[in-house]
Amino acid sequence: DKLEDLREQGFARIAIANEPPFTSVASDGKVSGAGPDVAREVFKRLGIDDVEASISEYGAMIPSLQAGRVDAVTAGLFMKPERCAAVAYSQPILCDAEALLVPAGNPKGFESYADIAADDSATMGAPGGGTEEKLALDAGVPRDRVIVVPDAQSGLKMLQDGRIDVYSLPVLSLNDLLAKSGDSNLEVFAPVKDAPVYCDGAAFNQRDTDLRDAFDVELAKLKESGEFAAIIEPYGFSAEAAISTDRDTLCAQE
Amino acid sequence: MGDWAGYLTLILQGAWVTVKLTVMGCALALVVALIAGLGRVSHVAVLRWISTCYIEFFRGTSIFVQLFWIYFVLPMTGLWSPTPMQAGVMALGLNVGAYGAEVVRGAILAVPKDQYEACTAVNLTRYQKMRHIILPQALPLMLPTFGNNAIELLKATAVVSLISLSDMTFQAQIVRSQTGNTIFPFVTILILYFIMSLLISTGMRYLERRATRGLDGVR
Amino acid sequence: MIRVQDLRKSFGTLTVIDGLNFEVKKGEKLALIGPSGSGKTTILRILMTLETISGGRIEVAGEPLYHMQKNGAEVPANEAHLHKMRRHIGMVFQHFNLFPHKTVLQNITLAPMLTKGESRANADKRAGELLEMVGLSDKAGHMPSQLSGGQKQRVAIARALALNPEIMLFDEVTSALDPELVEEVLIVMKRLASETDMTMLLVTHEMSFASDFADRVLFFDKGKIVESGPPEQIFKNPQEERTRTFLRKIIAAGQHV
Amino acid sequence: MIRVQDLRKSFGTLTVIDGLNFEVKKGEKLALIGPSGSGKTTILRILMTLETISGGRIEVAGEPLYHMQKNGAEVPANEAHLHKMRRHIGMVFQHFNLFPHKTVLQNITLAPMLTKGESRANADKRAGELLEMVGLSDKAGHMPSQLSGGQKQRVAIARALALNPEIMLFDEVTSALDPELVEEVLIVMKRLASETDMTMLLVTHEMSFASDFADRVLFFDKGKIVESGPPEQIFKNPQEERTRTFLRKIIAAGQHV
Amino acid sequence: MFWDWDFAISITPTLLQGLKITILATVLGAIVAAVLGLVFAILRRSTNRLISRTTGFVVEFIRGTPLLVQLYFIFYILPDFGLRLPPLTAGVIGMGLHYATYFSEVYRGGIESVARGQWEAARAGNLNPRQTWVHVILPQAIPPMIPAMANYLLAMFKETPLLTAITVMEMMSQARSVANTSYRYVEPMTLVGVFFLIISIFSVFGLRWLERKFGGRAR
Ligand SMILES: Nc1ncnc2c1ncn2[C@@H]1O[C@H](COP(=O)(O)OP(=O)(O)OP(=O)(O)O)[C@@H](O)[C@H]1O
Ligand SMILES: Nc1ncnc2c1ncn2[C@@H]1O[C@H](COP(=O)(O)OP(=O)(O)OP(=O)(O)O)[C@@H](O)[C@H]1O
Ligand SMILES: [Mg+2]
Ligand SMILES: [Mg+2]
Repeated sequence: DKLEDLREQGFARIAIANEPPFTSVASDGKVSGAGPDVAREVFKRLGIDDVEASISEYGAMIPSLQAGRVDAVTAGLFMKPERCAAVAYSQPILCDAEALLVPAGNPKGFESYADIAADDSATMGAPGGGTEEKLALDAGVPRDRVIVVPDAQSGLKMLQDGRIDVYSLPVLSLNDLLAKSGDSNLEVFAPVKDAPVYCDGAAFNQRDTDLRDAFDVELAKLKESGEFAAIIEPYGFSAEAAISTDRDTLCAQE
Repeated sequence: MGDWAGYLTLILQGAWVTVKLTVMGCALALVVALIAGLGRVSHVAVLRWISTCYIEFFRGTSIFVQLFWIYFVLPMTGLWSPTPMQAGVMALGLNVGAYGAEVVRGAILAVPKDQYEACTAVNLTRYQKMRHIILPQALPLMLPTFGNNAIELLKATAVVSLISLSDMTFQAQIVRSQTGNTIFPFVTILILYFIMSLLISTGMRYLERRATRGLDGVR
Repeated sequence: MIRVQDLRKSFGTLTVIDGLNFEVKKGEKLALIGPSGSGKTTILRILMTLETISGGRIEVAGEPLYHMQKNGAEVPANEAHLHKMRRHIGMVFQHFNLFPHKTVLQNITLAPMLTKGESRANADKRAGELLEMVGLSDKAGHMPSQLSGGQKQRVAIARALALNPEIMLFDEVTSALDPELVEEVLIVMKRLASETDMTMLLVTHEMSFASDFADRVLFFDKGKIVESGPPEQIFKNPQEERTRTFLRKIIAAGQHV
Repeated sequence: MIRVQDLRKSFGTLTVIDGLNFEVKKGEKLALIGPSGSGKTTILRILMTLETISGGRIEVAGEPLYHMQKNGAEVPANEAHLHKMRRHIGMVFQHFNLFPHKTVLQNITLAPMLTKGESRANADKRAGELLEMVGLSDKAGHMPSQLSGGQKQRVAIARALALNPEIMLFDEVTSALDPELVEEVLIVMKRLASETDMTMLLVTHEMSFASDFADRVLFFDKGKIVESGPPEQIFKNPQEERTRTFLRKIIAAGQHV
Repeated sequence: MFWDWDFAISITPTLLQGLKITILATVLGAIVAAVLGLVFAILRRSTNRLISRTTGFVVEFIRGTPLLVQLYFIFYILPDFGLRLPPLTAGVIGMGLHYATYFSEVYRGGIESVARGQWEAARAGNLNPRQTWVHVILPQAIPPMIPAMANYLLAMFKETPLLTAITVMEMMSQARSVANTSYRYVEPMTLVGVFFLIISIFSVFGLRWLERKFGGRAR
C-alpha cells in the first residue's frame, strides 16, 4: 500500500515547477509557495512528516509521475480532460485565471486569444505544454505564431526585447513576474476573455488512487477548518474559488 | 532583488552537483571506453560486434534522447529506476564513453605494428602483450583526447537540467526566475564552467607529462 | 632443425612465395640474399609466426609449425600450439623494435619472467651476462631513446637471446644503422655465430658480411631459391645468370664481397 | 662560386658549426664526408637558406647570401634578397620530397612556371629533356606514389635541374634507397658530374662514389673541417688520425673505397 | 499501452518539419564554423603575441563553456546591449562560434600534417609564400581535414536540440511540444531518436567513405 510505504519512508517526493507564486525558492534554497505548502500540510496530516520537492519543467512532470520518479505533482498543473485521463487528480487546490502580459496601454488591444488569432502579425509567447499554448491554438492562433518559451523569465525578456507581442500565463504568475521585473513599460491584462478559470490539484499516478483518496480526505478537512485559506491567500490565491468547484466539473471543462 | 550571497550559494550547490556529475561521469566513461575500445580490437568477433553496436548507437543518437530514455523510458520497462543523478551519470558516461572507446582503439592501433611483432617474437601471450607493452604505450596517446573528452562531458552536464537535476545551469535558471536577473547567474556559471575546464586541462597536461616521462624522443 | 616443404604465401592476389623447399640443419648458419621484394623478410616472418601461410608445411625441431595433431588428423595450428612452437625461435628486427617504455634491462628480462616464469633475480643475472656479451653492461638502466642505433640493435640481440631459442632469425639487422655504427653490431653477430651452436638465418644486403658469417648462402628471387651453396661458390663462382646480374649491380653500387 | 667565412650555427645551446671556412670554385665537384651528426646536412641546408645562420658570412656568386646592402651598410637579408639568391642554387633531398599531389611532369614544371614565368609549352619541353636524361621519359604522367625509390630520386634530380641552378646540393641522395636501386641514381649523378660544369656539393656515406664523383673531398667532424684534399689523398693516404679511424670503421662495415 | 503506431504516424509530419529546421541550422552553423575556424587558426598563428594570445584565450573560453549557456547569453543578454537576433540566426551564430573553436584545431592539424620536407622543397624550388600555400601546402592539407570536419558536422547535428532553449522549433522542440500536448512521450522521443540514428548511420557510412578517400584521421 502506497500510503503505508510513504509513512514508513517518512517523506513523499513531489514535483514542483519553477514558477512563483505557485512555488518559490528562497535564497537559502528552501522551497515554499502555495502548492508545496498545501502539500506539505496535507501529507503531514497523513502521517508523512516531510516532502522532498524537486523542481521540474512542465513537460517533465507527467512523465516523472508515470515513471514513478515522484509521488505527486503540486505545481499549478491545471486540470484538463487530457490530463485527467493521464493522471489521478485530487480535489482542486489552487485556482487561477489566464492573463496576458502586454506593453503598457495594451497598444494592440488584446483581450482574448481570439484577438491574437485575428492579428496576422502578432506573436504570442507561452510555456511549452502549458494551458495557454493549448487555448491559443484552439482559438485559431497558428502554430508558428505561438512561440514556445522555455521559462517565465525568458518570456518576460522576449516581450521586453520586442520579440513577442504578448506573453500569457496565469494571473498570479504574471503579477509576480511583473513585480519582480519592476518594468513600468508593461502591464498585465486579466482575466483573458472567453478563457475558463482553471484549478490545479495534486496529481498522482493512476495506480495510486488510494493515496489520492486519502489525500482528498485530509484536504477537505483543511478546507473546512479555514487553515487552507490561511496557507494560500497570502500568496494571492482565492480559497473560495477552489472550495466552490470540484474535480469532476473541472475535468469535464474543455 | 535580494540576497546575492544566498543565491550565489545556490549556484555553488549546483556547481557541486556539476562537479559530481563530471567526476562520476568521467569515471564511468573511462571504464566503458577501455572495455569497449579493447572490445573493438578483440580477436573475438562477437565482442567486436557488441562494442561496435554500443559505440555506433551512443555516438549516433543525441545525448538528450539517451538521457530521456534512461530517465523516463527505462523505469517504465520495470527494470530499473535510476535517480536523476544515476541517470545523468549513466547518460554522460555511456555517451562520452562511446567516443572514448574510439580513442582507445585509435591509440591501440597507433602503437606501431613493430611492437606487436616484437611481442610475438618474444612469445608473450595476448594478455601479456596488452598489459605490458601495448596499453602502457597507448596511454600517453589517449590522454590528450581524453582531456578533451572530459571537457566535453563537463559541458554536457548542462543538459541534465532538462531532467530536473539541479546542476549549475539549472540553479542559474532558478536564480534567474526568482530574482528576475539574467546577467548575474549566467555570467557566474560561465566563469565557473571555464574554471572547471581549465582545471581539467591542467590536470591532464600534468598526467601527460608523467605518462610520457622517459619516453621523450620516441615519437 | 627446419624443414620447409612446398611453402606458399600470397598477399591477396600477389603470390610472394611459391612452392619453396629447403632444410636447415641444427647449428647451421644460413644467409638469405636476393633483390628487394624477393621474399626474404617474408620467410623469416613466417618462421616467426608473424604471418599465416597460404599452403605447404613447415617443421621446426621435428614438429609441424603451422599444423597440429587433433584426433589423429592434422589441422591448422591454434594460438596455444603456436605459443609452444615459438619457444624454439627468436628474431631480431631491422628496426630493433625495442619496447620504448622499458629500460634496457627490462627489455631483456620481461619475456623470460613472463613466459618462462623466471625469478627476477635469475632474469637479471642472465640479462647482465648478455649485456656483457654485447658490450653494454653500463647501459642497463638506460631507456632505449638514450641509445644510439647500434646500441639499440645490440640490446635487441640480447633480448632475443634471453629466451635461449634454438633458432635465431636476423632480418637486415644493420641496414637501419649509420655506417659508422654497423661495425659494432657485426662484431657481436660474428662472435655469436662462432661461439654458439644456435641455428641462425640471416637476411642481409651486406655481401661481405654474409660471406664471413654463413655456412651456406641461399640466393632468392621472386619467392624462389635460384641458387644455394657455400659463400665461396655463390659469390666467386655463381652458376646462374640471375645471381651474376644481382652481384654485379651490388658491386657497382659500392660494395665488395 | 661559394665562399664561407667564419660560419657559425647553433640550435639552441648546441653549436653544430663553429667557425667554418671554405671556398668552392665554379664547376668544382665537392664531396662532404664525415660521421653522423658532424653537420654535413646543416651546411647544405644553410646554403639552401632552409636555416638561419648564427654568425659569419657566406658569399654565393659574388654576392652575400645572408646579408644585403642597405644605405651603404650590410644588414641581414630580407625575404626578397633570399628569393633572388636562391636562383643560383638547387637541392636534392635524402627523402626526395616530391610533391605527392602532382604528377612527375608537374613536379618538374611547377617551379619554372611559377618562379620564372615560363610558358607551359617551354616548361614541358625542358621537362621532357630532363626526364630523358634521367631515363624516365615514360613516367611523365605518373604520380610519385607509383614510382620506386630510385625513380623518385631521379625525378627529384630532374626537378632541381629544371631551374638551371649554377650550384647543386645533394644530401645523401641514395641513403634512403634499396641497395639495388642505388646504382641507377649514381649513374645519373655521374653523368651529370661529367657532362655539366655546374658546381656541385655532395654529402654521402658511399665512399667509393665520393671518390669517383668528386674533385675534392672535405672530411668533417663536429662541425669543423678536419682534412680536405683530392679523393686519392683522403682515402688512400689520410693525414689525420680522426680520418683514418673513420675510414677504418667504414671499411670494416663492408664498404670499399 | 506502450507504443501506439497510429499516433506515431500522425506526428511524423510535424517531426519532419522540425527535422528541416534541424538540418538548416546544422548546415548554416557549419559554414559559420568553417569560416570563423579558419580566422581563429590564422589569428592564432599570428606572430603578434597580443593577437595570438588573445585569440587563444577566447578560443579556450568558448570551448571550455557549454553551448547551452552561450546560447542563453546570445539570445537573452545581447539584446541588453542592443543586439537582437532572430532565434535561428542566434542559434546559427552560437553553434558556429562554438564549433569554430574545434574547426580551428582541425585546420591547425591539417596544416601541420603536411611534411616539413614539402615546405623545404617549395623553398628549394624558390616558390614565394603565396605560391607555397596555394600550390603545395593547402592541396595536401585540406583532404586529411575533411573527415574530421564531417565528424564535427555530425556532432553539431546532434546538438541542435539545445536550440529549444532559444525558441527555435527544431525537431526536438517539435517532439516536446507534441509530447506536452498529448501526454505521450515514448513515441515522439523514440521517433526523434530513430531519426537521429538513421541520419547518423548514413553519415557514418559517408564518413567512412570520406576517410577512405582522403585517408585522414578521425576525431
Ligand atoms: N603485408 C603485406 N601485404 C602485401 N604485400 C606484402 C606484404 N608484405 C610483403 N609484401 C610483398 O611481398 C613481397 C616480398 O616482400 P619481402 O619484404 O619479403 O621482400 P624482401 O626480400 O625482404 O625485400 P627487401 O630486401 O626490400 O627487404 C614484396 O613484393 C612486398 O611488396
Ligand atoms: N633542427 C634542429 N634542431 C636541433 N638540432 C639539430 C637540428 N638539425 C640538426 N641538429 C643537430 O645538429 C647536428 C648536426 O646535424 P646534421 O644533420 O647536419 O648532421 P649530418 O652530418 O648531416 O649527420 P648524418 O650523417 O646523420 O646525416 C646533430 O647533432 C643534430 O642533432
Ligand atoms: Mg626485407
Ligand atoms: Mg645528414
